[in-house]
Amino acid sequence: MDMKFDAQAEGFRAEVRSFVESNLPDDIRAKVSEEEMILPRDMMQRWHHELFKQGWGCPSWPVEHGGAGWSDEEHYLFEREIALADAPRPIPYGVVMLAPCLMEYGSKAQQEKFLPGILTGDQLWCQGFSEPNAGSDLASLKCRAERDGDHYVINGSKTWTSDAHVADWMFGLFRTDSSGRKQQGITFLMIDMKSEGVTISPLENFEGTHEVNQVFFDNVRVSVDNRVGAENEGWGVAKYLLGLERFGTAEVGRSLASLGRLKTLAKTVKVGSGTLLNDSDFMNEVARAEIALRALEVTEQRFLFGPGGSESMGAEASMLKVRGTEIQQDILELAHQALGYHAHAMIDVASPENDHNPAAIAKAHYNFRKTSIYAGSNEIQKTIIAKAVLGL
Amino acid sequence: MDMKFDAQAEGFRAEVRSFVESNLPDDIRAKVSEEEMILPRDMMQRWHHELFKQGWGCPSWPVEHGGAGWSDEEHYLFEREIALADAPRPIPYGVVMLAPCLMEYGSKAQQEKFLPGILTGDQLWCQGFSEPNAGSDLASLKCRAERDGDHYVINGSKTWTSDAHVADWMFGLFRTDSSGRKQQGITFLMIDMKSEGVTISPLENFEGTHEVNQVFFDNVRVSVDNRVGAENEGWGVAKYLLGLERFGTAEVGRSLASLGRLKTLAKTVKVGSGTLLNDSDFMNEVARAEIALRALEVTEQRFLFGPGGSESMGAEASMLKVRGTEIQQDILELAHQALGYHAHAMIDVASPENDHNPAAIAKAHYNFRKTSIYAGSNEIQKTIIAKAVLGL
Amino acid sequence: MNFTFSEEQNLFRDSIRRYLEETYPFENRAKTLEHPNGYPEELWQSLAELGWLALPFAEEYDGLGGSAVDSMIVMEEIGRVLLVSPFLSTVLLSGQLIAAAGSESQKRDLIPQIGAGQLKLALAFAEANSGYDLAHVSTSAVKEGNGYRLNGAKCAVFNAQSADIIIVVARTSGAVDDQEGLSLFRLDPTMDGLEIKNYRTHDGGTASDIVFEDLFIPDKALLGDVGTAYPHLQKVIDQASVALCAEASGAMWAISEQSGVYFKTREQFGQNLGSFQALQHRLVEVYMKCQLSQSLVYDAVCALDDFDVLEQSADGDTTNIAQKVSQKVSAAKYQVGLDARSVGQEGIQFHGGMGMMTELPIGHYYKRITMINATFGDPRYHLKRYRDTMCQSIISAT
Amino acid sequence: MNFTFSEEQNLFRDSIRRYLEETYPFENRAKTLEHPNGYPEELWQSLAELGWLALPFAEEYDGLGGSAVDSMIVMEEIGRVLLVSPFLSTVLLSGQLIAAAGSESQKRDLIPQIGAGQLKLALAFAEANSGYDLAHVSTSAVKEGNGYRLNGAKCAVFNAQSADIIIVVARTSGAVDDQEGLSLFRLDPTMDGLEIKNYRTHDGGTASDIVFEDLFIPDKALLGDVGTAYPHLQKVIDQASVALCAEASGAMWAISEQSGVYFKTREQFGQNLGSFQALQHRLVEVYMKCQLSQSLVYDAVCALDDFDVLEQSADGDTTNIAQKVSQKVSAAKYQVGLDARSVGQEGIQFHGGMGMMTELPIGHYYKRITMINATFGDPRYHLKRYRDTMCQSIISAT
Repeated sequence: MDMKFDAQAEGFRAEVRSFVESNLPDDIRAKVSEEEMILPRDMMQRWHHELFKQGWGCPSWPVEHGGAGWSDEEHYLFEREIALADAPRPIPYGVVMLAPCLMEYGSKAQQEKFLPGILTGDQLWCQGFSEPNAGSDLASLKCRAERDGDHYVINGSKTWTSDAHVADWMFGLFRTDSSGRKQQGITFLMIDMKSEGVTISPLENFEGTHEVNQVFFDNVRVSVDNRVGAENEGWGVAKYLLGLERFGTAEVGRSLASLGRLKTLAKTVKVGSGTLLNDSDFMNEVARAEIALRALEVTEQRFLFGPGGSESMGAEASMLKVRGTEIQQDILELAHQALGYHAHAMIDVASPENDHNPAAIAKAHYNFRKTSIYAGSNEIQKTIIAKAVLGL
Repeated sequence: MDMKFDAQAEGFRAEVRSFVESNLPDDIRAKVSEEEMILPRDMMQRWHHELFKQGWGCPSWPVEHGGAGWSDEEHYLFEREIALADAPRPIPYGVVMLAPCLMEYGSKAQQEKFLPGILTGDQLWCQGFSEPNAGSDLASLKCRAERDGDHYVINGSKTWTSDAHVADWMFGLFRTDSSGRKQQGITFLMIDMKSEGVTISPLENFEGTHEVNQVFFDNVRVSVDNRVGAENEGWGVAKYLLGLERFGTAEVGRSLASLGRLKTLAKTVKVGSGTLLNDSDFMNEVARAEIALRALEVTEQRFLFGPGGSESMGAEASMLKVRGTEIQQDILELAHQALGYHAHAMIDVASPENDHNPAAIAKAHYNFRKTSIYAGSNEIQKTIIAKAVLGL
Repeated sequence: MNFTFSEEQNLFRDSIRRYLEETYPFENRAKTLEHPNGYPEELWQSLAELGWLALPFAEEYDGLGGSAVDSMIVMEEIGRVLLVSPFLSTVLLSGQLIAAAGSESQKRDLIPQIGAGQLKLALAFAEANSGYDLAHVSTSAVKEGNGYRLNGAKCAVFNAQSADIIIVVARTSGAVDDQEGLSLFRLDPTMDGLEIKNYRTHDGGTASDIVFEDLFIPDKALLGDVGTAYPHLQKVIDQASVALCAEASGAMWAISEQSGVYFKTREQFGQNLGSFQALQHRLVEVYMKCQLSQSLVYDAVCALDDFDVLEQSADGDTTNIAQKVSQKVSAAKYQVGLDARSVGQEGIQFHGGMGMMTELPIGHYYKRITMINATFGDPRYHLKRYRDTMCQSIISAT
Repeated sequence: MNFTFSEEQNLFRDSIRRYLEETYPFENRAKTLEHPNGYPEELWQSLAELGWLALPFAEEYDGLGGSAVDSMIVMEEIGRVLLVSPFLSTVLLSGQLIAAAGSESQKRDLIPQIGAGQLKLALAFAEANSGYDLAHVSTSAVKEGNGYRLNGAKCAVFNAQSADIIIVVARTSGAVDDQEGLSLFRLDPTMDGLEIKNYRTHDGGTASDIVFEDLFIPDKALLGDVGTAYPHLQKVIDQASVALCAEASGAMWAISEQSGVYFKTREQFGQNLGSFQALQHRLVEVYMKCQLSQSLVYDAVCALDDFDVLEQSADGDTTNIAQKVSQKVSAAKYQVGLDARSVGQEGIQFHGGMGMMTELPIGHYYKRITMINATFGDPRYHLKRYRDTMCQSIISAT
């Protein structure tokens, strides 16, 4: 048992750190440091382009497709450094999700058509899974794709679709057969967002941001060439896709960055003649959060670098998502509480000597309530653990 | 809305207080102040006799049977003062449970036979409900009572039977018919504990006390005269019985007494040059417990003295049991934590200037883990609230 | 002991609820918030007509002589519908402060106008570094000729933007944390030299940060006696804290009820959400928190009313009673704040993706609850305040 | 980075587990505890033969040179089966303290005997008023002729009753809370004038309260150098704290697994308990706590081992590193303590009435967990210790 990274890995870490320091644009860093998860298209692409030039655009891909050929440790350290430096998360839907699916299930033609644009970041994707009546119970989705010659005709809608308003393409699950079990009869299709009949309706979060959308399909025609896997067998593709994320579901790097900001805040916020650092009750909670985060961090490392390595990680990974989001929410909530009366303001009312923005802190606190809901709610994750790990 | 008791009620309170002060034997007070719930037969009877002489032995009974004819406020204040003064709880099985059932369902002969002994406290009872495979799921009980002329012949066992080792009689539920729904075919019988074929096997709690028993029945013959209600209709009697307890499930009075001891402990336990009172983290938890207890106290009062009075209290009462036991456990656990290294000792190691007994505090902490399990586990209570109050 | 509302109180609550249901449905919220102050002017006149604005004041100032219980009823209903208005600022903060600290002529002048809806007020007490400590006032008012020279800054002055008068807490003597030496001044928000930065708050209201730089104000701006503001301020903030607890309690019940409805109608995996036992037990926790928080609101409200009676009879020392009342206020503000936060978070989680959407009330309840916690002290602050008093009484107990 | 145990370590764990399963089944517990010291003497000889007693010591003292990871393995297995023995007292407390603070000749004399199972020791450090502060020592040792005069009292001296030697922490100089001025003395428990009160502990072990009244002890009883004990004591208690965390972690996993088995076999309402979703989610919480606590144990154990390496290389200042190690120890002792408590309580609750019975292990795990929390600092104490260090580093960070 050895919890230290070796010299080679530490060298790699230093390389990543210095790359990010030199190449991450200030405006993007500032946005991410305010806990913005969903960036404007322009920012996503500018940053991805920097990474692409370095050969790090899609590092997890096989080398023949443009991947970096890193070890698990290198992947881990890359994501960690990216997160600590307030660089954007990897582009999720194209790079992390669709591309590996295409490599596994896609035709040669599909791979040639789509992978290059994803690699360069010129082509952005969104994911069409959830529907108004199919959230946690994804398999009960109803948005229809009816076969019409060598096309599917899509009618219905998808909802809570992140990035639909910035994406060029959507991949998604559609109902092609309703006769059997609900997991059957689902087909995985790719849709050009500029197709006729696609309408994107923005959904506003209660704190005022627009991150997700409802996407309506009115007789949208999609060529069968854009189907991944066989007809009615999309559920298998989706399961493969949802099992891909080994790194990062715990978001430890982000939370470390947020915790760092929280500590700075405690040092900065003046209360009476001192600062919040003198408030032992508040600092107890910061300490509690830091310890919880460290426990999560080591747990993730144990899963990744234990016997069997990351390949052996199964449903245990669900706990990384559950605790990871709980801790994120906890830290951001504490930051909001630290503001005292400044917590009310929807504009930046901080005094000039402080470098925090109360309005952004409040917004992050509210907005991050979503993290325990999205990507498989924490309740769903617990049920997965109960069944797959505990055998209940 | 008025949260004060009127002058008459306060006068009554003073009367009870002074009565208990003059008449509660020191040895009994000491036992109860160490959080002993189940007292030796002798203590139960000595204290009950004091109350009986005062006309307060079975105050909740109708006056014609020897009750005190008190108002809800007077009942409430009586139980509060009894608890605050570390007097024993009312004798549960005979006085509080069986007697009202006999008044509702029993024959004149049964009432004449049993009520006088219960009233004087000469006759002690225990309750035979739970079985090894019928705990939370009480209706699945299997202990058989087969009809043989004008007798029932009982075979099987009852478990977690408090007081079986001190009781003269047991009332309980027995299976007389297995053909229908499990709630049907249950009969309510009263059994002389000295009957042939009754064996009492003590069960030891993990902290070493003997409070409960398993009671075995080997062809025990019970006259049909000792049946309450009709054959196969015991479930209705039991439901009536279990719905009787309006006062006291929250155990607010006891917890107030325990909290008072906890505060004294905080003032007494020396840590460094001060006492635990200087430990703001510890005192935060005491404050938290005190506030939670006050919330529970007022909630109970609202249920008892709100519109409709105590008669209108329904399944809401389940929350009094849930929170009441949580708070009890919390307070006793804090007391144990307050002891530091003295927490280890199974004997009284306190220095003579302290009047607390570490061994008793530890024992109470451990033993009170049962309170969230017995009398309908807190999980069962929550399910009751979910269905009966929230309509889920 | 009884927890029954009087018939009058029941009628009053019914009238409030009916009025708010009719005129303030959640569907109109987004539109209503577009008003620059977060509410339409006609609302204020309606509240005056309904008697809210005169509610807590003595009859001699054209008030209705309402009790803390009456104010609680209003605030609970406000909490249910997320009403944005300067009711708290004008009536329960500024109005009550004038009633407590003002001279007889000031009361006669101002309170009837408040009750009639002719005057809106804001109270400037918090400062950037004050935390939740009311005595921490560094804004100074130095006597100069026939007036005072004001220097300093106030933050989070709720509803200053729509106020006709701003009451400022300033230090006329003593060190920055002293309870002694605080005075109250009434300011005209339109006066020259007042630097006001207005902003919207997360719960749909408005607040302002205000800077005073060598601002001269005349003697007649002084409210009540010089240097004696603290105990009045403390008492009024305690009362207003309980009012906020009642508002939070109203919001909690609404969340609990709406979650129950959602559980009964929303299907996942072919079942109502409400049939999943893990969710059932969590909604039961929410329900229990609503009940327990409600109880502490009642406890504090009754303590306020009893204290008022005691104070009016005025025999004996009331300091000890005042401290006990403050302790009950802190108990409520702590527990209600904590429970409301947790109920709000559970409410969002229960609603899944829908819980994040602006078109459902659930997230707005959570924002309001969060803002209530950041007003007059958050749960941590009040637990500490409670604890300190508790430890004092343990020490002084024999 | 890797979390794989070496093959040797895996074999070691297997041998421990097999031995304990065979010789220490829970069914025999009540009987075993009837031994006056809570364990049979032959157990100690077996542990010596299995190599436990020489495990952490350097090879030059006939030790096996085991790491903190190796000790963790033993303690996890001890935790699973609730083994009562003086292993911690003798090996990890007293033995390690001799190894850290003793003179060369004392080490050569004592450590091989410990490893061979010929010597059992107990460490007397806590006092009635010390709380969990190691520096709070009022027991005094005053120089007198060719020895010291001891006055004071120690409490909760674990396993003193079966010890051949008791090591006493006493103050040879300084004020009652000073870290400077603490010394170690070895005492023969049978010596005249030692007032020992033995008692059983709730987890089946033994402890003693000891009073020294003008007790004269010769110079040669001094262990190591006079007045320098604190840093050694601090370090050894940190190591032993992590060992207790490992023991608690072993107990937590056992509770989690046994609860899982109970859930799959116990029926209520015609279903396995494990099919009730509310219980499922709660067992998942228990499982997650086991994992997370385990991680902090690993974190602290690796920090101890790394520190040992750093200290042996001994270039540069180790104070800063020592503080970081202590912080990790507190993180583990806090979180494991809190989680173990909650897992223990849930375990009892999951088992219903059976959970209260002495014939099931579940309540005994809870008692041991509670005692672990009351040893070397409870979660509250360690959170405070962690917090204070954290605040220091926030202040010193630029």
